[in-house]
Amino acid sequence: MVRHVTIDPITRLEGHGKIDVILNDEGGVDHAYFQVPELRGFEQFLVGRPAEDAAQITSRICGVCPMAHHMAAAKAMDDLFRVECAPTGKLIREWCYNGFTFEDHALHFYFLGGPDFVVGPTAPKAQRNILGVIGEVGVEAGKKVIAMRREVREMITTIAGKIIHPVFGLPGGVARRVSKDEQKQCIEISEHAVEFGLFSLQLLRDLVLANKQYVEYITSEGYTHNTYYMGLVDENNHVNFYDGMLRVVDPEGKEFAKFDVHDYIEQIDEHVEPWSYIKFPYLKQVGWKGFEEGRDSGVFAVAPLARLNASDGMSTPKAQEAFEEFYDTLGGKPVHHTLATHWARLIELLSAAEMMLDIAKNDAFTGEHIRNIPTATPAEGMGVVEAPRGTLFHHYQTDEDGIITMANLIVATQNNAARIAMSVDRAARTLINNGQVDDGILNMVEMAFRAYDPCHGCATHALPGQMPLIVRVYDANHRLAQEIRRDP
Amino acid sequence: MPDDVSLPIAEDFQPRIIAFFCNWCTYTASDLAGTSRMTYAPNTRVIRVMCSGRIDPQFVLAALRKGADGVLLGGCHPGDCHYQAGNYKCLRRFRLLKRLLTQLGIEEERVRLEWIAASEGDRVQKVTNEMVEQIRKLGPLRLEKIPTHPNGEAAPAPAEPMATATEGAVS
Amino acid sequence: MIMEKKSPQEELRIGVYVCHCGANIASKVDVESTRDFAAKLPHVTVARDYKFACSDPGQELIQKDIKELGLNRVVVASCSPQLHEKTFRNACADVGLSPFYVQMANIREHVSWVTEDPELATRKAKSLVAAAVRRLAFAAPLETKRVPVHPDVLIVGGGIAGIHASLILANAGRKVFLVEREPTIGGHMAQFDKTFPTMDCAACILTPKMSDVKNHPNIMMWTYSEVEEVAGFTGNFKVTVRRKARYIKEELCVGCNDCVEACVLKKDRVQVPDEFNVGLSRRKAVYMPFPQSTPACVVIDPEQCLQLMKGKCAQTCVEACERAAIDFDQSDEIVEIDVGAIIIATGYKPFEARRIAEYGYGKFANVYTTLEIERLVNASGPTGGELRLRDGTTPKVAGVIHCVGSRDRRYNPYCSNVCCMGALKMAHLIKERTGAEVFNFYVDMRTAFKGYEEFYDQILSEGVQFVRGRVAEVTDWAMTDEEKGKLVIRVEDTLVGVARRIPVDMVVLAIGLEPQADAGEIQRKFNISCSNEGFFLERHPKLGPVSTFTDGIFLAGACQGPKDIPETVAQAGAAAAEALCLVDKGFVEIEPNTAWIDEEVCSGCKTCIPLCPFKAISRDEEKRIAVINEALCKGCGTCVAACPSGAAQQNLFTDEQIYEEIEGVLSYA
Amino acid sequence: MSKPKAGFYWCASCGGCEESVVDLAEAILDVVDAIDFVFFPVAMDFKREDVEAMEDGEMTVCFINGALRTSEHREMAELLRRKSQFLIAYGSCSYQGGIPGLANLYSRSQILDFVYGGSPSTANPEGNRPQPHFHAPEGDLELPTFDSEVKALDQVVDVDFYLPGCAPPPSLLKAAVEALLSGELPPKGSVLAPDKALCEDCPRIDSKPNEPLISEFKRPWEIEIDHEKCLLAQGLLCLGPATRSGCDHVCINGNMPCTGCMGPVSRVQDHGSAILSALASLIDSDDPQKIDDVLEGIPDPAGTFYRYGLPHSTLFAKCGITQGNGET
Repeated sequence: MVRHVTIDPITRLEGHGKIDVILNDEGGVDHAYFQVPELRGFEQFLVGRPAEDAAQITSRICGVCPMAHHMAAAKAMDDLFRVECAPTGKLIREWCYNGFTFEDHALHFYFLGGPDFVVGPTAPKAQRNILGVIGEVGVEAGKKVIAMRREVREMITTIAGKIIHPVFGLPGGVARRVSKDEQKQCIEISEHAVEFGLFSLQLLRDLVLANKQYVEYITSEGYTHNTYYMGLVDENNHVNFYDGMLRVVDPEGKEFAKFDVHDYIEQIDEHVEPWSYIKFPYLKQVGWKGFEEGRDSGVFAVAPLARLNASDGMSTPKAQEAFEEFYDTLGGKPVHHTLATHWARLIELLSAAEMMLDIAKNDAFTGEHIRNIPTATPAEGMGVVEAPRGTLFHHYQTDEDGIITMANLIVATQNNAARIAMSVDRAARTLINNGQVDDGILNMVEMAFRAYDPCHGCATHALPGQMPLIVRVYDANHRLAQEIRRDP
Repeated sequence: MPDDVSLPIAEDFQPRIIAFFCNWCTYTASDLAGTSRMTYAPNTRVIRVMCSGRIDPQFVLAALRKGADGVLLGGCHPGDCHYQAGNYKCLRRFRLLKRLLTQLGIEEERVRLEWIAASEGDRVQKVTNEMVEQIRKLGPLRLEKIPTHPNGEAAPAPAEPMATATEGAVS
Repeated sequence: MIMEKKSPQEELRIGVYVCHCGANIASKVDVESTRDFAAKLPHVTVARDYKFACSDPGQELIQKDIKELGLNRVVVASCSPQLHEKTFRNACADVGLSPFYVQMANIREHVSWVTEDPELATRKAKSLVAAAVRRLAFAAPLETKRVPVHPDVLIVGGGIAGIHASLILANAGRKVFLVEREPTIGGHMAQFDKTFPTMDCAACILTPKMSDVKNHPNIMMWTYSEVEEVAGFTGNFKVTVRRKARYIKEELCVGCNDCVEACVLKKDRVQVPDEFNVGLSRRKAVYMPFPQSTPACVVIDPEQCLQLMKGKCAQTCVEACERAAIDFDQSDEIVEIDVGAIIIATGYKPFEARRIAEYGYGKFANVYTTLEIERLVNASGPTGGELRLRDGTTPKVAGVIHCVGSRDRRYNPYCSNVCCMGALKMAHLIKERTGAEVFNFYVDMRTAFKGYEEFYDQILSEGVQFVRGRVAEVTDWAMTDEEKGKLVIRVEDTLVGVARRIPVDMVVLAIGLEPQADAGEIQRKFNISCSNEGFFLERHPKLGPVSTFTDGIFLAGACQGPKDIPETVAQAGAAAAEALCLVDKGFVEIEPNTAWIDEEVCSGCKTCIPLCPFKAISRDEEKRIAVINEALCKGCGTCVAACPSGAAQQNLFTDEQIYEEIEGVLSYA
Repeated sequence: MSKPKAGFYWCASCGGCEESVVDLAEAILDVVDAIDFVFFPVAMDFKREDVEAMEDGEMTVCFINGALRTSEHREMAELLRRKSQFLIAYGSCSYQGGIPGLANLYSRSQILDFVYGGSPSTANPEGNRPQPHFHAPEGDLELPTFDSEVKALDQVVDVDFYLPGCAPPPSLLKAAVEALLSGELPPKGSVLAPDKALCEDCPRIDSKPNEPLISEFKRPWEIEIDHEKCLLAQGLLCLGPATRSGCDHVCINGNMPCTGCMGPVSRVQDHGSAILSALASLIDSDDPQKIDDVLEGIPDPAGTFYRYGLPHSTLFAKCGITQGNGET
């Protein structure tokens, strides 16, 4: 009798995850454990480094969202050296940041999470990738995706120094000015980006929303959790990726808390489990009640779906329309269906594109004064941004020379860890019965967390490493009874 | 190579010290120590360079990596360099190298810079004996044993929370 | 990444020769086991030990192996390369092996002579041999560079050493610059009255040589001048000389001394002690050091001259000078000269007798130094040659104390070499001039050279009394009536074994010789070395007595150590010969240890450019990389160690060679 | 005829190296035409079994990025070594240990103590620590453990070529692939990038004085950084003089100094001490005190000079098949 199912490791996410499904004697799921098996200790070896290097060192936590870490650190540096970011510097940061959010969301939709929908969850494995997507949407559209990302990333490279591990962020602003010519290019690219955003949403409508089966997945119990949601919002409680206040809404969608990054310690604690390297953040004011949903459990979610749930809308018109369409279709706020995250992501993608355009058109974008030189003695600084995968906290303490003495990072996927664990458990319970385990089911289990676009590289500040999915089924005596591949 | 290819490191530990001496002052001084029959500890191995300015920090690290327990740099007194200023370049590098080594947890005494003039055979004797004694106290340099705090003092051997065979302190 | 090691093409055949150096090495280092160890090292074709590798048979042995065994590399484990590297390089070159395929392992100076434990000594020797063998793998057959030599010679110091050396070189047709800081040449010898052992008059033998110097067409005699700075290297020195303002037009002055007569500084107390007469007389602001001064030209002391100090003076001297030679507007002149060789003959400083308080010099009027007596007995001296006490009376009893400041741990541990003979000369002169009874107080009588012992005998026969014992004290505290008004010399007569008190009228201190006060400064300027007591260090006590560690710079006279006149003159001759053979050869062979830039690797980062003290590195704007001017490079290797690309390399000291050496010594430490 | 087979695997990497492949953009389609990717976890669902099933040397080339710290990394490295004719260390981590290699400055216990204890946001009253073996009520759970230190690839398996950069410039990847396809390969052990330091093609080299003496080191936030002038000449710690070029000096274009991700040129054994020597030699003082004052401007020599290469540094290098320290 099958007792123990291992999915190790999970593919097409940045980072390393592991799922253990343990069955009971009836073949039902006893518990599915979602494990993250690595740790790198960035926080430790940041100690002794000059504070300004944190922006470049922490970006190496994740090569997929280096900009998020770079920017969170840069904002923490502003705070640390008690210097306002120069307005032009802020615009330059924001253009790059929205550009990054845009292309990263595109990466996930078309390369990582998308295939499940665009190609189909049970499609042959050789097609469940970008090439499959291209096959589905046509080479022209495929090239369009690639070209779009290239354009944005090349532009960011020019402005930020590098796209993979940027260098431009400094306390008080950025290192490099934007020329008038570059501004023109930025405007052009931003315009393409907006079109691309609309194109992608249309693609979603045509290929996913039009497909009854997929919509069922999205709304099915297996992919639904009533939890708290957190995200950055601007002064109008609209979604903002770069800056703002942190807003938390309860499972009914009512504002539960709104706080400044400096209060994160009051709001968030990290719970430790002996079976995973990842720590599980929860709302301190509610408390840790285990992997439970509902308003009495401190478990909360971040990332696109959460950001939409935690906000009152988008700050840009086209995205706002999409926002409304989203909630109308799915029955109002908040939406608890994990798989709706993919849709939310495309709405953010469009919003990011629109913001890029606004910024690029701003005359101050090419200003001379890009950075304020700090004069204060550094001591402690915190910074927060909305990484594509959710809220990202950087917190540093230094000596008077600005040498780091303490670094604490709470990263996007980590904030989702508890909910991901629950999703996986729930998906497994729903999908696996009588010990019947097959690849299709397992991929759908995987979809449960892939929706979060989890980055365990980030989450554990660990060393991501990917392996094909293998399922090992153990009998009652833990002897390997059967090995299943996720083959068609 | 013969079988007795390396010093027994044991109760009577013989430190291995590589000395880079400049041709004009310090090397000559150690020749003078010889002609004056000043006996001193047999633990140094002198490598002659024309000027202390030729001493590349890479040599120092290589020596330590290859098994030296200490490295002694010798040059002409400030102002006396046969090449006018090579010894100052050596000094500049040494000051920075020191900072690096300290940060990496290598004890101060293991790398030393001395100005020794051609006539100071006795200083070669004194400095060598001194250094050998200091390093004898420190014991052999085991690079594997060096995890460090940024401030440089060696980290305490960690009580590993995760009991697995392979674990040890990081170095 | 791993550095690619360019291993030599041809198969290595290394011969290792372990030298016994008689017992010098063999008594500590087990040469046989070292030989056997070497024999087992990779690429070693043959390993031998030999009694004296540097001997002809030793060298022939090596040459034979090169020819018969086809050796292409040679390791000689013997003494310091400073000593015999050239010897073995030449030996190999003679049989067609590149001299730079020879590697020395210094197992004498660095091992056998400094190590107590034979077992550890052998260990050390082996590791040095191992290193030498490994290093050779990366040796290259370099070309020795030849650099033309400037034919002129600079001689620093116009004492008898400098004078003699100048004349030899000038007579050999070389142009000589003789730089003397005093207003006249002659040095200490000019102050002497007589010279031992022959007692011929110092002036009589010296002044002719002085005027020869003055008149020699090949000699530029620059008195009242000092070397400011020395740049360059053997064969091509650039020397900056400061010619101090004399305030006299040297070419016009004939030394008539009318100006001296005319100088307004009349009264003794406004005049200053006369240096030449060691303060026994006084001189005016304008003066001629002594009658035979060379050049015969007065000088004005700016510290004394009212005109120069206060800007107002009757300027009687100017009136007095018919040749209008006086020029108050003169100022120091800086001259730059190029020379191929330099001889340093800066002499010595007499021991300061005041330092030994118990001898009462400076406290008791009638305690003199030998130098003072020289002046007092000299016909042109302050008393016109009359030897009188300060009160004008003639001494009846005199005591001459030897070893004053010499062979005395409190002052100078060394023997000043000349004082014994000098003291005997004193005894003789005092007796001769005053008929006084003379006691000589000596520790050991050192009269080791030609005619010296005979001179000692002569003095003995003249009835001078010799008391063996170091004088404890000179005191005016009389214990008996006969001691009243006298100076009492307290001494233990070690021959008789009794303490004695000897009352005398005059005490003469035979003061020793010390390095010049500014010897350290000279050492720095010329980049040579000093021995511990501060005299300049010769390259080798036996084989290089007049050479220094800086090629092209030689030593003559007492600046290298206490010497009397005969020895000084001999050494001056030797130094002149060495300098002559350098400049006559016309070129110097430069050790080809110069640095070069690997164009393939240099990024043109400019790091090396400011590091070169010889401005040998510049940027090739075409290739946008650094280039080293080999002619200017002196081979210090500073740029090599600083190059962040490893593009700069130094011949004979490549990175590979040094890494091999490091691994070599550690492979068997 | 069949296309050459290739693999692209990540050990302990941040994913940036994968992104750098994606950044081939349109060119990636040509690459996919020319090469048959038989193992590429980030993009495709092929499995370890598929690799194990291959003949030894069946893959023409395999690119491995990321440093190595777990037994799993080592196993995969060894497996892929066996299965490929050419093994290429891809990216700074695989080449020299990379930024995660800075962890070698600390012991694992120091790391764990902070993460699960010291961190201000951690609530861990029970003092829980992740356990390699955990007995959950429903059954046993396993976590992999990892090595005491971070290693570079050539400290575990034999490496044919190195492709440096954090992340490697797509242009170099493209060139490498072309070289592999054409078979025109440099000697084994070569770094597939220009063998000259960054100053070579630095757009600011002409603004660097011919005598670039240093009287003060500045930290980038302390000054207005001139957009044209040599950064070293502005007092910023730029590792360009000691760091391999080939990165199109993107950081310099971003008006920030080079931090050395491309590693040293081939004649340099130890990147950190090479730049150390160059910079220190240029300090414009002979007075020990003044020299020290200038050096205060380099608060973190180890983290600065060995930012990407601590595990590969002369002092910290771990013995392996190839030691990057001239030990051959």
